[in-house]
Amino acid sequence: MNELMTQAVDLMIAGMGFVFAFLIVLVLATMIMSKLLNRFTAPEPATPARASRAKPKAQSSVDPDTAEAIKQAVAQFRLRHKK
Amino acid sequence: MNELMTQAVDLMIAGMGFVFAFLIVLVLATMIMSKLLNRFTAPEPATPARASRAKPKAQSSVDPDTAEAIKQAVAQFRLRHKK
Amino acid sequence: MNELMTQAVDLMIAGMGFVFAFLIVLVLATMIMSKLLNRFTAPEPATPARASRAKPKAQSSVDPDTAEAIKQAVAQFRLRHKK
Amino acid sequence: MDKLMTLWTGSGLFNIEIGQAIMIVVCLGLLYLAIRKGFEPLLLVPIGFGGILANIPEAGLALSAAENAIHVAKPEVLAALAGALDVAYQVGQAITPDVLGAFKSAYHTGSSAEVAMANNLASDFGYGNGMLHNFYLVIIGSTVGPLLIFMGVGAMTDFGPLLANPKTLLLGAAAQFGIFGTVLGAALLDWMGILDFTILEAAAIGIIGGADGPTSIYVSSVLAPHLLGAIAVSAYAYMALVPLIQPPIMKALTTKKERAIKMSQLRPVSKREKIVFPLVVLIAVVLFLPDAAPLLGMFCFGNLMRECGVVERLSDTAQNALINIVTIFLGLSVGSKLMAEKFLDGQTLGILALGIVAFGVGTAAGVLMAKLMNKFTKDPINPLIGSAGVSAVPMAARVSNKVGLEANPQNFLLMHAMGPNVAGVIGSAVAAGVMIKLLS
Amino acid sequence: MDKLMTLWTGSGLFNIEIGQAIMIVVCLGLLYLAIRKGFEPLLLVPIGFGGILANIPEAGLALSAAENAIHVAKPEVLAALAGALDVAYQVGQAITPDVLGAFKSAYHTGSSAEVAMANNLASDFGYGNGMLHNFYLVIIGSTVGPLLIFMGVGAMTDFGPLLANPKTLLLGAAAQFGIFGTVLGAALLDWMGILDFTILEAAAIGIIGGADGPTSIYVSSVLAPHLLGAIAVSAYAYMALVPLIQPPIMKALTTKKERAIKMSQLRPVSKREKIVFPLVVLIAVVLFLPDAAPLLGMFCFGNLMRECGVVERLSDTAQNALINIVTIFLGLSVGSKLMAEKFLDGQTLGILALGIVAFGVGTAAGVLMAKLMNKFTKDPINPLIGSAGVSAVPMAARVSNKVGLEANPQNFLLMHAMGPNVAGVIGSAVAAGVMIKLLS
Amino acid sequence: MDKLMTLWTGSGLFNIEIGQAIMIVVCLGLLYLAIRKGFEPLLLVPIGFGGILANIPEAGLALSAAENAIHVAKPEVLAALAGALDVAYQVGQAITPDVLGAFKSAYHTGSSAEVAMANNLASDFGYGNGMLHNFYLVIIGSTVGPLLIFMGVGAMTDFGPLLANPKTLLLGAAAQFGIFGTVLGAALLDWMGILDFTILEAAAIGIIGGADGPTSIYVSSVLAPHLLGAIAVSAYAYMALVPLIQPPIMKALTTKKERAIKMSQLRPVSKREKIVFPLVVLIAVVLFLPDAAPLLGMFCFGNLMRECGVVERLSDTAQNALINIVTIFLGLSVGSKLMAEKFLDGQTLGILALGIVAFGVGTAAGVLMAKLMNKFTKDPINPLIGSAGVSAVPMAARVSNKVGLEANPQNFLLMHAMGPNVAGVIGSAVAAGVMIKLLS
Ligand code: NA
Ligand code: NA
Ligand code: NA
Repeated sequence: MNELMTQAVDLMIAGMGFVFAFLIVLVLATMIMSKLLNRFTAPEPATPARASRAKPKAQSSVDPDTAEAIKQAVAQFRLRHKK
Repeated sequence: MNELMTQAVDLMIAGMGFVFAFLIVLVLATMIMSKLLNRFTAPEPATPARASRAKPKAQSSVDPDTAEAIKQAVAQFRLRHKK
Repeated sequence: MNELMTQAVDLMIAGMGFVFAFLIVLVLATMIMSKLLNRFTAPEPATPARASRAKPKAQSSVDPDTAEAIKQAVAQFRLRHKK
Repeated sequence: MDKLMTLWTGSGLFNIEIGQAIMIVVCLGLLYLAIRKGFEPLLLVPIGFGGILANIPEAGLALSAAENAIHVAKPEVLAALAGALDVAYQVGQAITPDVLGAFKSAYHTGSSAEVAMANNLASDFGYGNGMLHNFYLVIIGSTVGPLLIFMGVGAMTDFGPLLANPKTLLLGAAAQFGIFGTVLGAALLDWMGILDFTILEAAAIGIIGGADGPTSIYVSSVLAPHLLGAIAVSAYAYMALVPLIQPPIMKALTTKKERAIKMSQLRPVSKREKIVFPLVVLIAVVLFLPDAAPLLGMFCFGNLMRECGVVERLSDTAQNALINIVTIFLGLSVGSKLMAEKFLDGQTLGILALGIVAFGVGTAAGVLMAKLMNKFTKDPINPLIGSAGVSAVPMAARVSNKVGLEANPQNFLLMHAMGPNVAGVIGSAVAAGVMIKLLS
Repeated sequence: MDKLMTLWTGSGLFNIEIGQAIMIVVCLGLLYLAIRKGFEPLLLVPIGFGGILANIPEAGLALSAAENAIHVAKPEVLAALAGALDVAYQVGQAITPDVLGAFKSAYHTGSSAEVAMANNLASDFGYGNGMLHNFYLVIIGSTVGPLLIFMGVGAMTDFGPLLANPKTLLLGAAAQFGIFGTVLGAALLDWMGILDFTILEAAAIGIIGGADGPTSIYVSSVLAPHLLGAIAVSAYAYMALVPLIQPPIMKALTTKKERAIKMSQLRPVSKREKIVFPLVVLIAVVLFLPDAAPLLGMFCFGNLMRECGVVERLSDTAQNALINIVTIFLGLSVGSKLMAEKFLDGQTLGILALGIVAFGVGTAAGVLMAKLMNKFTKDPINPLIGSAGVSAVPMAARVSNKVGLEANPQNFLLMHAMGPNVAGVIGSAVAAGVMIKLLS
Repeated sequence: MDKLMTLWTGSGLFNIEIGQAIMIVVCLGLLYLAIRKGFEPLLLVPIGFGGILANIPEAGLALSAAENAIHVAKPEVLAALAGALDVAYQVGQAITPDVLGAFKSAYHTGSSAEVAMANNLASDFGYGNGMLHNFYLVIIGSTVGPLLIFMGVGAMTDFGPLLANPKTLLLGAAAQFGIFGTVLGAALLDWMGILDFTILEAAAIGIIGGADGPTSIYVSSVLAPHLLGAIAVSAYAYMALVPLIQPPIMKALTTKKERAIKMSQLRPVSKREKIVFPLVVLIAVVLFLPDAAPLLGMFCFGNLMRECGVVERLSDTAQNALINIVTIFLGLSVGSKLMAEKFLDGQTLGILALGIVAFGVGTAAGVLMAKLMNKFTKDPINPLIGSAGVSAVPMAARVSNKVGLEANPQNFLLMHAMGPNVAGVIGSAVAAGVMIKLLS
């Protein structure tokens, strides 16, 4: 083996060792965090959080009046569609 | 009083004096401007200006055809709703 | 004529000559390209390309469900409108 | 094994200093306030996160190439830097903290040419500017960041209420007493021997009383960059606390009857007046205070784009994409000034203490000015709108409205308070211009 | 009192020069034209505003650190600069206008290294680059601004009409006669002793005839940066005036019968052709005119992003956020070249006079070329679409359409005119490349 | 005639070298793959286009001012540069390729100060930095580009699936074997005398196995900038080929029964956990690997902006306008490294060959790790999700899902595979930090 091979092997050992060590620590830290958060804080609905974030976009391009009118139209339509 | 105190007092006198002077000038200039503009130019409806600016957004994401169709649907709906 | 005039005349001759030469080459290249593309590739509807590009905008601000509902409402409306 | 040793001796756990640990906790606290308590999150989230990044041991994200090289302190690199920075050091000499201190102070007091040469040398040895250091140089060092934020704020500002009642500009003037009063306060602390400040530092601290983020950052970056972190954090934190700070002062200085004063409805303002107003402000700046030109010029430019109605595209971008991009970098850059050695200092406590004084004095001055004006004008002014003159847009105007509603449930002051509120922005930019003119 | 005196002697009113006052009025006029008359507002609002900022007395927003230091003219600072710029000056020597002139000219003719050293020294004495100066360096000095605008324009351009009828590229070639004819016009003015121009200045003025904003700014920033302000203002103003300038010329050179010619409908163009076309243009640039590579390369890149259909995100950004951000800074940077001492000059009047000649000659050449082509092709060409070859997208195409409708209410020329219209953009970018190649 | 001659001798057709022609064809091929085959078009369209621009003969778009001056090789300019770069050359001496080679190598090995001086001199003679060279310096040279992309990716990443099953982080660790295995492969090629690599080059090539674009660009810009073009192209191309590369390996290492394993449904994850997680990662970085701080710090910052829910504006901008702008410039900058003389080289072939090995090894390691974990945990893990640990988000997770469906049509693995998929991003950023720490 030449010097480059030695260096590469060294790098692999140190690198994979460290990557695993780091991610194992992260697994543990994450588990502890989840446990602590779910124990010490009030329960909270998990999904709405995401949904509510997605909707109120900064630049809604349909103005509120139109949107409301559309919603009513759609509701009306659905009502009829059901019948 | 040490030198810093003197400097601070000086700065306060010059600063507050200038801020007031500047803003008094601005009050007068603004009043004169409003008077001139409202006297020498044709009257103009004040509110529509803002409204018109808000609507024609650069990136309307509903294409015009769809929009028109929706508007017609909504109008139709309202007509019925009234009855 | 002073030197600047000479330079300007030279620049005009070289410039207009080159601009025409370049654009004539471009005319020919474009024609050849169009011919090759239209001969060796399967025919493709020309207009939808543009239309399809306009629609799937990155940030459609109407969420898909609403959009579908609207489309149905509009279709329903058109159906009635026809009658 | 050798390599694992390198990783361990280069790790944060091995190198962390107590100050860094404290600062990381402080920054986590800032994030908590921003996210859970809603303290000006647009700035405090990036500032808090940037503060953590700046305090990562050995990462040197907030340091220049030369500072990073000095921190690592290889003898041959120090020898090269010694030449550039004119420090007495020879290879072989023991590298004591004193020696490193000499390098650091030579770097900070060096001329532009020396600093450039030191950084060039450090980069030849493989050291680079930290990411946050680059952000700071480009966004704050060049002053472009706060100015672009100001342009965006201008593009979001409606001067309608101010134009309907221009007298309220004077409330925005009075509230600047908070700025200069705080300068006096800092001088007092210095005189009493509690803390040491220079006049530049005192002025930079005073600007907290302007209750306006970009103005605070701009002024402190010009007058006292080493205090920028503490000043910006203080300014944004107290702006978020305006609903707690202002009401007691407002109530203490007014009678219930005064607080219940109903103001006459604002006249409609034409589009033309709104277009011409930023130009009037600009001309006033041209004639009277060129040193306020960067701040007020960009502010007026943003407002003209908004009102002129023919450059919608640009106005939209100034209010959205551009201001958001700049906010991200500005926040991280401010965070880079939250390094332990610069922040954990008696001065920071002084700045936090003086900051709340600044807000209080400005609030009081605005209210008192409104009471004074009431003696001279026929249209009654509710003194509660005076407190909005500190700026803290739009929080302070909402506070005026809320306190007004408590006294009289029919008394809607919001639009009336928007006049002094935006006047306060102009007022503190003028005060900033005066301080820069007289001191720098 | 002392401090109030400092404020007064530093105020604009105390220091304003007549030239600055005139320029501020001129810039207010530009804003009026942009806002009330709709003269290319996206550029002229920022340019006009930037022009006012550049002329604020004592603010030095458009000056470099060294220029600001020379303006203030403290003896010790001048002494330091004298060493860097190799000017004969000693502390104690009277500071006459001549001395300051010597410093200024040494600065402007100095080597990069001298200029850098002078700016470093000035910054050590506390002077900084003005905000607009920084914008100019980054956006125009690096040439990145006009190129990004060109990329955005490419992303907004539909080459469909051109691809349906590639012959119309020749109309875009002919209209470039406006460019070179104007160079000749400038040489003529020089020969007649009315004004002095170098060939570089004449060429930069000629580019106004390209009727294309970013190309004009790019070329004049390379060939004659000191004329950039006047050239850009002239180009944008006349582009806005195209509906007034072109119709009389078009009518004078055509008969009513010619104007009423109906053109056959354009064939549909496939998506594939649109994708490959920008690459064809790029390859032609590679083979024949590398000096047009920056301009046409970015233009083709923008168009490829638009047409390829797989990078919507990037195309959207190039057409919106990015081009808007660059437009704001580009406009302010151009405005920085509207400083009185550089703008109030006989050359500016010459540039304005030659600019309208450029548009007229280009229009005429396009129309005549169309008439000539009509003699050789079987599909008739309405000569009115020739005038669209000057570019001024899309105004010139609309003018063709309007004049055509006047002659024959059923004659819709808009789509046919879009071909030569975008060809004119390519044509003037090629002309720009030729001039840069031959002259710089 | 003289001028037409200048145009001809300056044309691409006259000057093109065979290497440039080949590279243009290669880049057209990249564009074809990106546009017609959907190979990571967001990056490969700008990279391919930038590659064509970089190979335009005589345009010098990817060269610095000094390199352009050396290419033109005017005797008086070379004489000036000889002084700055310490090359033995005198006016009058024949300008052989050897002489130019000496200048080029002196420029590339020169100190920062020498390089700056050479560029200053070249600009005094009228040469400028090419457009792409400037883009490269600002976007990649400063490392800001990849970091901002990483921030945007963080703002687009949902760590929900990972938080629901944190063990899958280990799959993201195992897949990094692709990185270090490839370093070994490169060393092997060197040992066998097939190609020459340094350890820095081998490490930079290894990072292709991270299957993550911005990480690859970041690491290679730090460790081996001259290989950046080939490494980035290789990384993006193989990421697009993941649906072809991975399935055979996945099937070879698993039984049909293993592939049909159904995993239990993921538990819901609270918003709070999602907010705190990026801070947990950041603290781990602080404590253990400061050298990963730039990459993982920006990634966590983006994710915190996304999840905290109070800075929508900033998160939206980070995910859209900002990342798009940076992507355009980053792609063009990477393209600037596709110059013929740097790219057409045996090393490039080696990089392409090693790149596919990297993906294969990473895939295999992930699958085997999953099988190993299955022996120790009670909740069964489908080994197919192991391959998603290489990152290549979200392509690799989709591949896991697809192969899983083939074995069992009711077996939806997509959400389960997203966990290791984003873990792979963290894993390769950690590996990047380790390599930078140990080697630079
Ligand atoms: Na204020
Ligand atoms: Na043109
Ligand atoms: Na990875």
